[in-house]
Amino acid sequence: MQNVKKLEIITDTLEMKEVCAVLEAQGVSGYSIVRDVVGKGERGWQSGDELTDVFKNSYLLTTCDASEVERLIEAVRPILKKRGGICLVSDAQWVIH
Amino acid sequence: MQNVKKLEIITDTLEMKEVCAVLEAQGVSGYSIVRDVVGKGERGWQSGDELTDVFKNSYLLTTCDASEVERLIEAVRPILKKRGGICLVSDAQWVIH
Amino acid sequence: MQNVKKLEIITDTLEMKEVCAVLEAQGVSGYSIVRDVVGKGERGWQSGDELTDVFKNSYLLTTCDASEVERLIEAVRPILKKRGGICLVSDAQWVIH
Amino acid sequence: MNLDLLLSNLLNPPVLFFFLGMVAVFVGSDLDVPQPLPKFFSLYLLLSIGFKGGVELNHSGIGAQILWTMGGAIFMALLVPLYAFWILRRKLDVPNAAAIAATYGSVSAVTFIAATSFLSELDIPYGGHMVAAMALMESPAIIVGVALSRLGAGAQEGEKAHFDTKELLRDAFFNGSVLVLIGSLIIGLLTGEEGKKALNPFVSDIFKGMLCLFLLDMGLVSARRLNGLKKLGTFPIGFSMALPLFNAVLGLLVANWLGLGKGDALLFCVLSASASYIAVPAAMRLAIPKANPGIYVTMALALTFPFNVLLGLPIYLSIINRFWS
Amino acid sequence: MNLDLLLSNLLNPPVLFFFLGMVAVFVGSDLDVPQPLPKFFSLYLLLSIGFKGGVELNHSGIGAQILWTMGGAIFMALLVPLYAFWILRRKLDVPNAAAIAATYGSVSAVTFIAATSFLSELDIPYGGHMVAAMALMESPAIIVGVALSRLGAGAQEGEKAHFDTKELLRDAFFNGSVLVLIGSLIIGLLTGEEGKKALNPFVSDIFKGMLCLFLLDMGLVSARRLNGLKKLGTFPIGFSMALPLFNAVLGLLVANWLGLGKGDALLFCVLSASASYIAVPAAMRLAIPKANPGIYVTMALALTFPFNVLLGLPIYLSIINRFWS
Amino acid sequence: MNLDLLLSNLLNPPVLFFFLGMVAVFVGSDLDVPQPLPKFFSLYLLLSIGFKGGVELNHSGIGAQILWTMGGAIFMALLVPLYAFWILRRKLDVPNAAAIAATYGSVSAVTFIAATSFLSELDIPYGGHMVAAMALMESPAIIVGVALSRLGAGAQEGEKAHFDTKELLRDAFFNGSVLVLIGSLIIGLLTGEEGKKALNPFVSDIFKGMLCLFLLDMGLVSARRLNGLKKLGTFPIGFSMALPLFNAVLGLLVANWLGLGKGDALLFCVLSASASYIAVPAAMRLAIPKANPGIYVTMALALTFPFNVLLGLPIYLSIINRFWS
Ligand SMILES: Nc1ncnc2c1ncn2[C@@H]1O[C@H](COP(=O)(O)O)[C@@H](O)[C@H]1O
Ligand SMILES: Nc1ncnc2c1ncn2[C@@H]1O[C@H](COP(=O)(O)O)[C@@H](O)[C@H]1O
Ligand SMILES: Nc1ncnc2c1ncn2[C@@H]1O[C@H](COP(=O)(O)O)[C@@H](O)[C@H]1O
Ligand code: NA
Ligand code: NA
Ligand code: NA
Repeated sequence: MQNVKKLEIITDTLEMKEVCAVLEAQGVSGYSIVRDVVGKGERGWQSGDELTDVFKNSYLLTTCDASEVERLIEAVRPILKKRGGICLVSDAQWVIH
Repeated sequence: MQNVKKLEIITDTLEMKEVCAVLEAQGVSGYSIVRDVVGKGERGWQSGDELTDVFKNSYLLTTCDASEVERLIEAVRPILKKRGGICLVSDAQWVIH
Repeated sequence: MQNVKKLEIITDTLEMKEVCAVLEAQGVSGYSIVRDVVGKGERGWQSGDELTDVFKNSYLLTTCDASEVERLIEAVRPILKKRGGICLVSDAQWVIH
Repeated sequence: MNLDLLLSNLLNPPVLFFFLGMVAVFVGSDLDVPQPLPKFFSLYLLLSIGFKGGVELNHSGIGAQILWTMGGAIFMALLVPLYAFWILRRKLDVPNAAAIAATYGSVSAVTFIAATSFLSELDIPYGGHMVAAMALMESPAIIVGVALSRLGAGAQEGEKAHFDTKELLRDAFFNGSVLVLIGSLIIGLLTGEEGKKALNPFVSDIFKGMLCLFLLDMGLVSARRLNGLKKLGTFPIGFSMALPLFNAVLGLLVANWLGLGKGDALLFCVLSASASYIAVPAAMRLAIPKANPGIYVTMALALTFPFNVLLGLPIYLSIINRFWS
Repeated sequence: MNLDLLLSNLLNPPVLFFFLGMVAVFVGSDLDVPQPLPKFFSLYLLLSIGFKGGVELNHSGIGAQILWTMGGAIFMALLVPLYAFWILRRKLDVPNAAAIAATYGSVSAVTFIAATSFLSELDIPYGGHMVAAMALMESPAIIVGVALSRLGAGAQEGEKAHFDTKELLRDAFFNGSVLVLIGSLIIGLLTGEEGKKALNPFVSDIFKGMLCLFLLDMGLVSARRLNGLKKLGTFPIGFSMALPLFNAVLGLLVANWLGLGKGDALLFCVLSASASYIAVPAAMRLAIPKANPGIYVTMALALTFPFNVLLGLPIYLSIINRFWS
Repeated sequence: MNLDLLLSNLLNPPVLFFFLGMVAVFVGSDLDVPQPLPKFFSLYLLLSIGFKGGVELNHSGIGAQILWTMGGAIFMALLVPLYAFWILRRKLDVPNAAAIAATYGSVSAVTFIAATSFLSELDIPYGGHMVAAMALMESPAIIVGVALSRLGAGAQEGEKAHFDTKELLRDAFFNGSVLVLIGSLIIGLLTGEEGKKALNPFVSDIFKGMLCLFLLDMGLVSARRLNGLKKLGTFPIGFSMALPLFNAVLGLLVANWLGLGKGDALLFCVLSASASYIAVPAAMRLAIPKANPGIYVTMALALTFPFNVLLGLPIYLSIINRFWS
């Protein structure tokens, strides 16, 4: 197993397309997204029950090498600044197959 | 980045409303919920395929300061006792934006 | 709280039934699954928007004792080899209730 | 019992699609009706049956006879859980006995709908007010069930009791199904012939088809539940067949005493015999957490529902045919 | 204003189901219409209204009068956001003022549909080209709104502007609702009577019923939004009632000047008065992130929509009845 | 080939909605038909087509001619994958060749349905038993495809083979689509005229509309898949147009030899020409993991399906018109 950093990003569903674009621009090769996430934060309750996706979040999970973390974060931060949401970094081990 | 504790709670969808209430009563300002989670545990298979939400779980993710963990856990434990489910605590770093 | 290992597996929705079978054969008593996960990896974009579940992933979360990790991983690896996907291992604390 | 009735019941599309769903599970097919489609079908069915009932009520008007029927319905909804609980306590602990009792005190809308389509096939008329009767029978059992569990369990849950009560009453009287049913009924009552002209193609013409889709899913869901049976043991299994029969007979006595016509009598009887697997379980899950839904949902969904829809309807009707002049 | 009109509007099923949805939220029911069902209903409604409009257009043909109406529609869609912005700036910052202005410049398809069913109930004819007018009014306001926010905000976002523009134009002219509406319109126009024969049971007969389901959900959604009102303060609340009225009157003046018939005039007026809560918010969310959707969605959905559907329609029609000979 | 046929095919609503879906993707619209709506539409279509076929079979009865047609259908389903595999092996490895072969041996229900609506528009009659033929053609190709991959690959997967087989047969013969199709067919066969009266508004009147919604989504999905084409290279692209044509001609020869009428002949031909993108891919994904779904799904969905629906139907029919007296 190989040590990796796990990145978890939760932000607007509408913004996820841009998040992916930014990550891929940084050379991220793989990620997973859970599209329907509701939640609460500074901008209040994102109930996901509207007709638009305006009040819905998505959850993105990706992994990267410890050395890349900073770069990825800096790339994503402006989006979170503009849009809100969170980004968590934690340690994990990747099962090579 | 700032060190935080990551709380993950999985329990009955029907009970999530109370979990949120309890967490907010403890001053938790933000959390995310994935509504449709199926799974297996002591109480058997939660297939989520019924007409009611009786056999469905939800997943809640929130973060807090290391100092708050105990308090939050104690607040949530009674629900998990009554209802079943799990609560995981792990370390993470919060990207300030 | 008790120290546990957290296993996260993301692979084809169609393959999840086998993953569960394998884990249960290894004596795993509890796990949770998020059925609709889209994502990107070596095998390209899993958009989940097809009529079949062929291009859809699922996310499985389970916990085990540090001593069991190796055994579980070895059991799951062949599936990931055949099918693709990822398996992450990380540390967490289980709230006993 | 009359074989023609049995066949004419088994050989209509909705019931056959229910079979198809069960078969799909037995042969291990991947056939699935993913959420929220079942919720869509049941929303449609409740809206349609409620609206049509309201329109008929608008025509017939609300007379004494109808009010008596309502009274009888509530009476059954209160009575059934009481003696069900008393029987169940012989074998089960308080929470499970109370939850099951509530389940059987309440009603199954789809069983009711199957009964109406069974009647319309045999050209037996029935009154729109029976829909109102159904709506009235959904909630009381929930209250009775929880009260029984409280009394039986003593005050240990006392401190949370208050909050529960508020929540509970809301779940009992304002849960989704009750609200849509009563709401559509009132809307049908208000708009009458006008409204019927506007909505008839939607609530009537395609109704049978939507019912087929829903019963297809019911077949899947209840067949899946059947795997849970082994764990149940013989008592609950026998109970989930015997009680409906007993309730049905009692219901027929009341219906006869109320002087209901054949159609209304069958519906009244089916309401008494059926068990809830939507509204009540959701309420019990919150109000009686110690009760195991694997028991009360399985009994209502995997046994009582198929029993009523497949065998119950023709049985009850043949009884009516014998005793109604 | 005419009371009969008010009642005949409030007492038709779709509006009553909208009430039912609101009631469900007020009594704290768990009634829910989970996604993607609302998306299904709106997809169906857009497809049907578009297709039927196209078929009628195929019959009527496209004359000068119709082209003038289109022009008038676009004119309103460009004008409304301008003065709305000017008013809103008195109290709000640039981003929010611009987003709200765009919301009110665009249209609400469901309000339009409610108006058509209100008309057909009163047997007042209207032209299929009004659907085309609606389609044309969806997009321009988005462009105007964003332009206003750019001008107001100065060039600080300049560098990202270009990319935005491309995205923006696409969101404005090719967003799902516009595309389905225009696409179905063209398909109706191409297939005409033939197509109508094939699709009529689907797009006409069950239409009212699907509208009821959708309005049931609209009732739920907009009642939930009402909780957000307190935070809004009095100005936006007053604004979301006053502006529709003003837009309606202006719309009626234009309609009269264009010489539209009663039916078309009401639809034209409703288009001017209605605010978008689907297409525009999605676009604004991306184009004007600094604007708070909690304000512009709440105003359009929780106040302006109910206002138009419940009170607006009869009010506007009674004005027409007075001034149209 | 006959231009009128081409136009009368392209200018009917379902095909135009398929175009609309493709256009939406090309202009980068956010239009989306989220799951499980497509599953709902396909469930509805399978149920309706199956039920109607069963009812017609109930009328026509099952004669020798019909049994011969069934035989011919199975023959085609077994033959096509064999020579398809033989051709594909020239350029592709065993797993992919086998998976693609299976895909083309099986059928596309929607292509079949498009063909029926094409026929009914031209008032060309066809038999309900063709639905049964379709149902029979879904599964065999799956078995053949997997057998081919096993033989080609040798015994290296041997040890898992047994378990696979069980799973495989189930996926082949009891997968959701096959089960609903055959189940509804039997239900139609059993209930006959009675059942038709009950379900006709649902399975017939709104059928075309539901087909439009489903094809709208098919347009979206297959246009999205088109992006995958570049990676495919020229061989698969050419193959996914050439093979259907070849299969169609072969199918027509068999149909002619079987002495089928024009309508049945077209359907038989379309079944031979069409490729599966629902049942087979799901089975192949599990049975031949080494095969890349990005190839076989893209070929069937993004090329063969549109080819058959847009050009194939008129081409095949004009051939029939020439050679059938
Ligand atoms: N502390 C947190 N833990 C988990 N999710 C959060 C947290 N804070 C915010 N979120 C998620 O991020 C979304 C946007 O947050 P915000 O921008 O603060 O409104 C919320 O709707 C939540 O889904
Ligand atoms: N070890 C575990 N890992 C992940 N999820 C679990 C675990 N145990 C239980 N769960 C989840 O918690 C739900 C309720 O658990 P239980 O109360 O043990 O039946 C299960 O349906 C699972 O979704
Ligand atoms: N680095 C990663 N982080 C998160 N999810 C991943 C990662 N790599 C692959 N995945 C998920 O695993 C699925 C299959 O991966 P692959 O087999 O590499 O195509 C992808 O569709 C993603 O959902
Ligand atoms: Na009952
Ligand atoms: Na407007
Ligand atoms: Na074929």
